[in-house]
Amino acid sequence: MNRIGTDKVVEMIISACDSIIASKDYLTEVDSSIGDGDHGIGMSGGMLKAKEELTAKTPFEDINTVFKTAGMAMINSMGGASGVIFGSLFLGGIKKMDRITELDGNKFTVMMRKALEAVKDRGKAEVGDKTMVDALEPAVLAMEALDDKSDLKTVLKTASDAAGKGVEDSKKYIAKFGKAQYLGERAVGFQDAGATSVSIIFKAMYEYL
Amino acid sequence: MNRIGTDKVVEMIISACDSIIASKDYLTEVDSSIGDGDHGIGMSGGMLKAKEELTAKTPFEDINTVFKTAGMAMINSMGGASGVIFGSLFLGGIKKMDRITELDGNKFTVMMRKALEAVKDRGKAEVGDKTMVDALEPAVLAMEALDDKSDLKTVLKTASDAAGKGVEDSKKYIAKFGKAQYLGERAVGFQDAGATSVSIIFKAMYEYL
Amino acid sequence: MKKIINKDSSIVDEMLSGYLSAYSRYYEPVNSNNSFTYKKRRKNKVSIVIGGGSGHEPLFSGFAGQGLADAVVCGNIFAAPNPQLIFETARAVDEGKGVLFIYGNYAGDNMNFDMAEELCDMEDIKTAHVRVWDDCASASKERYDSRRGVAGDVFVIKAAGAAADSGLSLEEVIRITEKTRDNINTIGLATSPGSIPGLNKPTFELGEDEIEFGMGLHGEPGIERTKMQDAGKLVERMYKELMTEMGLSSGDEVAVLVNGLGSTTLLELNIVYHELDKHIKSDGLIVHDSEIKSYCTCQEMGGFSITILKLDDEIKKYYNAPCFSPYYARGEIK
Amino acid sequence: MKKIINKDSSIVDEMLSGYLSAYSRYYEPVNSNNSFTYKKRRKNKVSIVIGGGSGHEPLFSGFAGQGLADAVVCGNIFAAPNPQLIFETARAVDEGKGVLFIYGNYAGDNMNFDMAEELCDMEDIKTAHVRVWDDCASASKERYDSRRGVAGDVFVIKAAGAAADSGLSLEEVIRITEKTRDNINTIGLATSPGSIPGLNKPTFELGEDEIEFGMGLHGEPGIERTKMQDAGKLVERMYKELMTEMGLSSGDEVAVLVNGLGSTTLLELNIVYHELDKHIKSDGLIVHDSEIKSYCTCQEMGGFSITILKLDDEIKKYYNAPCFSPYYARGEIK
Ligand SMILES: Nc1ncnc2c1ncn2[C@@H]1O[C@H](COP(=O)(O)OP(=O)(O)O)[C@@H](O)[C@H]1O
Ligand SMILES: Nc1ncnc2c1ncn2[C@@H]1O[C@H](COP(=O)(O)OP(=O)(O)O)[C@@H](O)[C@H]1O
Ligand SMILES: [Mg+2]
Ligand SMILES: [Mg+2]
Ligand SMILES: [Mg+2]
Ligand SMILES: [Mg+2]
Repeated sequence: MNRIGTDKVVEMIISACDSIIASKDYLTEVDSSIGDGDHGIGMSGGMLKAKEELTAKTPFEDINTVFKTAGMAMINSMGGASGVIFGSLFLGGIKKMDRITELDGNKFTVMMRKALEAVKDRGKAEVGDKTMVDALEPAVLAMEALDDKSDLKTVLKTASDAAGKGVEDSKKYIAKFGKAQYLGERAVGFQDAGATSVSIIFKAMYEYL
Repeated sequence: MNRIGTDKVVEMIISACDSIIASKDYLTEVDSSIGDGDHGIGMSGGMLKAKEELTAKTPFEDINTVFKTAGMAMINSMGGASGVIFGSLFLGGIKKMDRITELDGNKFTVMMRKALEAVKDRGKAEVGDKTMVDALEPAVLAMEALDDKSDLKTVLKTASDAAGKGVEDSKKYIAKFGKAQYLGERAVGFQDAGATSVSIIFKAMYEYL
Repeated sequence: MKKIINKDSSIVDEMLSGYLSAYSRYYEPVNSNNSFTYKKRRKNKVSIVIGGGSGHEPLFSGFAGQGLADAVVCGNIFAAPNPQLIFETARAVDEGKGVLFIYGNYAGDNMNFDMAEELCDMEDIKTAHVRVWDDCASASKERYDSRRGVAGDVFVIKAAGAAADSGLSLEEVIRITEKTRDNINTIGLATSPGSIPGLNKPTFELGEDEIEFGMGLHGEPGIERTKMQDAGKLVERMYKELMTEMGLSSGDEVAVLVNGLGSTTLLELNIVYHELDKHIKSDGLIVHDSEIKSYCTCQEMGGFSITILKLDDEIKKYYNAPCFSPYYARGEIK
Repeated sequence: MKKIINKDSSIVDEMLSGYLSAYSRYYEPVNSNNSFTYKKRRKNKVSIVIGGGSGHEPLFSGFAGQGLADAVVCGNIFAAPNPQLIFETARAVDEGKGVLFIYGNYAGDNMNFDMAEELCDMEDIKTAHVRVWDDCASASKERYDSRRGVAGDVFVIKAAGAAADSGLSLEEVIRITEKTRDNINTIGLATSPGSIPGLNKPTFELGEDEIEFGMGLHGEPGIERTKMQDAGKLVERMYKELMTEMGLSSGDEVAVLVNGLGSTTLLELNIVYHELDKHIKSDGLIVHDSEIKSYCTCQEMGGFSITILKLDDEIKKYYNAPCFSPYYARGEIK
């Protein structure tokens, strides 16, 4: 699918919410091995809230508001590190962006680049610090590397694959943030919970299309 | 042995102390099933103190002081129900008694009668209330029932046997005192901890002679 | 059961030694660590001495202080203190106005405190006692005087301390203390056993999915054993028991204490109060004061108790008086 | 693990609803139960707002009151509160003198409070923050600013509350609060895990006969895992760690807190102090004040922590100021 309108963007994000909600126990499991085991609770709670608000407020007059609604819902219901971080993932892209009612691959790529900057700005994490940036940054780079970014579906497929690989890579790293940082070498071999969420989100968006 | 002097009385009581100390875990076990499980700790602690004081203060100039020393040591080291009750067992007998330096069966029988009254006075328990009185009273009655109470050894054997039977009987009763009272019917089938101590004490005294 | 202790035989002495060094600005021992007095106690008044077996901290050791007890006597784990120690403690704080002993209604405590009063009598120290028997699950209403004393101790000590500080006679302090005692009821619930430190043995057995209503602090059996249920269901049942016992009606003023028995978390105790509050409000009871604390525990026992004190103007006056100890402090309530 | 709760999703809301109804005479909620203000707070002063994840009760919810925080913001279990809620709470207590946020140094808290400060900034509410990082087992001395905040929170909140109440400027309150924070170190020890309520899952695994030095409140791994030992041995090791860190010497004045992590009994904590006291005395440290409490917990986690605050005359002045909340009350210390 080349491009989608506001209503479809709402549906796409809601399908990402559903996918996270369905992964609650899995994410908790992942966070338990090197974190405090609440990532599944936090993410599913936030996504549930986002879905509620999107469903209640739809139809939206532009895509900016859709992302803003989702991001705010997450930040203000989740709390925790992931609330801010994943909120910024949705809010960062639309900052200072003109109203749009159609989303194509080019726009999405630009938005995710800005989202990545916002997340890094907020959390000060770089690739290799064993955070969701390990999945988000490769995804953004892969999208940007495409010669033709016009097709949203292709772009999302690229992001989803790169994020999935990023999750694998996150296993190699020592954590510098969150509760896993205190594990040092002992964190190696375990994937990062937030990175896992990022790849679940991209994958779900892609599969929606 | 017909009669014994002050030093032998000290040794006799110390042997009773040793026997209780050796039974610590057993008494705890018994108290656990229907009480709060501390009878073994309390009794062994008290008997240890009694033994210490008897050993330290020996020789004594009369038997009254020997019993007084043992009784006070128990009361003031044990606390709990058993501290007072078993203290009274040793103190009650010598109340208002003339100085004696020899103990025979007759005197011992009289002392234990007075001890029994003191215990009942303090604790208000009767036979059948599932307390140490279930062992002490039959022991006293049995001693009193003897035609010839002169021989201390015979008297102690009689007391020991009767107390042992009293412990068995205590299994039949519902408790009216101590922490077992709240069990009602559920206490039936279990012997009383304090009664068990009484029979251990008499048995040890008898075996010492 | 990992317990942070040293030699078994010195557990109580080391515990109290630690307590008395940490809070030496408030307390000084009487002969042994097992008994201590509140340094800044008011003079020339009726003296309040409390005590009982150890292992239920912060009761009794934490309740000597301003507007509370003048001295505490502690026994071994779950065992009443001995008469000699109780006597020496009473003598240490006696001001010639009489000494009032307050303790839980247990065979061991009754006998040892009775004997202590005889020792006091021999030295012409005027004494009296009030036995706390608030646990309405431990015996029928008719046999109220064989009921056990549990978390209700706190309210009784509070009232007695305030009454004594206000300079009343021994007779008056007794009257107010007994009146307060007779307006208190408590019902408990156990989810898991405590253990006797050093003995490493649970005080009772309870199935992984079971709880017991009315179980005593030392594992004395309660009124009903059931499967674990929602907090709402548990509290509803306990509230009903208390209402049947106390027969409170709309407009009655009460003080409420939700007490943790040891390892039950404040999070859970708060949820208990959340449920309790619904019933109290729908019955129109007026809550003058309420607390969520772990005052009367049994080591790491799991569960909680609910205590209700029915107030009248006189009790309220002494209840409201400010008081302070390391474990029980209250300012004026407006 | 039997937890006295209802629906998982409402655990935190019901807990705080219970807390706020029990202590309604002190607190009133700001929009949701997750944030509340102290009713009788002094006006016309710097406002102190504290907060963090829930599940560590009585921190943070129990530390708003006279001479303490003006408001508390509570997140979900072990998760920082959200920026909007923090912002609304700050706005509710702002007196135009600035709002100081005090919280533990965790990624989640840092980010949410930072974002909240941006929201405050947009409404011209002057703000600042002090992050507590007292746990010296959680990172090397060089990386002090990635250390975790644990029981030391209490002393920091105490000093900040007193400084604010005394009418100082925001800059001065910050200076005193940071100075206090920088004079505090804590070391903990875990004997058994807590659990996330509703999730029914231990926060970490520890062998039946094992303990871990320096383990974090959420099971963050510590500095050494060993077999269970006597209280004396455990305390000696922890005291050594603190001394190496703080380099205290004879004559230094300190305030000491022995803090229970949840299910560890007061009996055990008192024995810990008994051991600690020996070292403190033999090193000639002067104990200005000491406490044995469970302030900073992690559900039914077993274990304890030792916190030492090195005092100077200025810190002492604010430390000594009386304060009151349902869980933290102190009178003047003479
Ligand atoms: N500074 C940071 N930058 C980016 N992502 C972060 C940062 N800190 C934490 N995260 C992400 O948040 C995830 C943890 O989220 P969660 O468990 O919900 O919050 P908490 O760590 O407060 O328990 C980590 O797996 C990591 O991906
Ligand atoms: N009123 C009483 N009269 C006589 N013996 C009693 C009385 N109350 C308790 N006992 C005895 O004390 C024993 C319990 O002693 P112990 O366990 O050491 O004290 P506690 O009951 O305080 O734990 C009981 O088994 C019983 O024999
Ligand atoms: Mg987490
Ligand atoms: Mg017993
Ligand atoms: Mg006992
Ligand atoms: Mg968390």
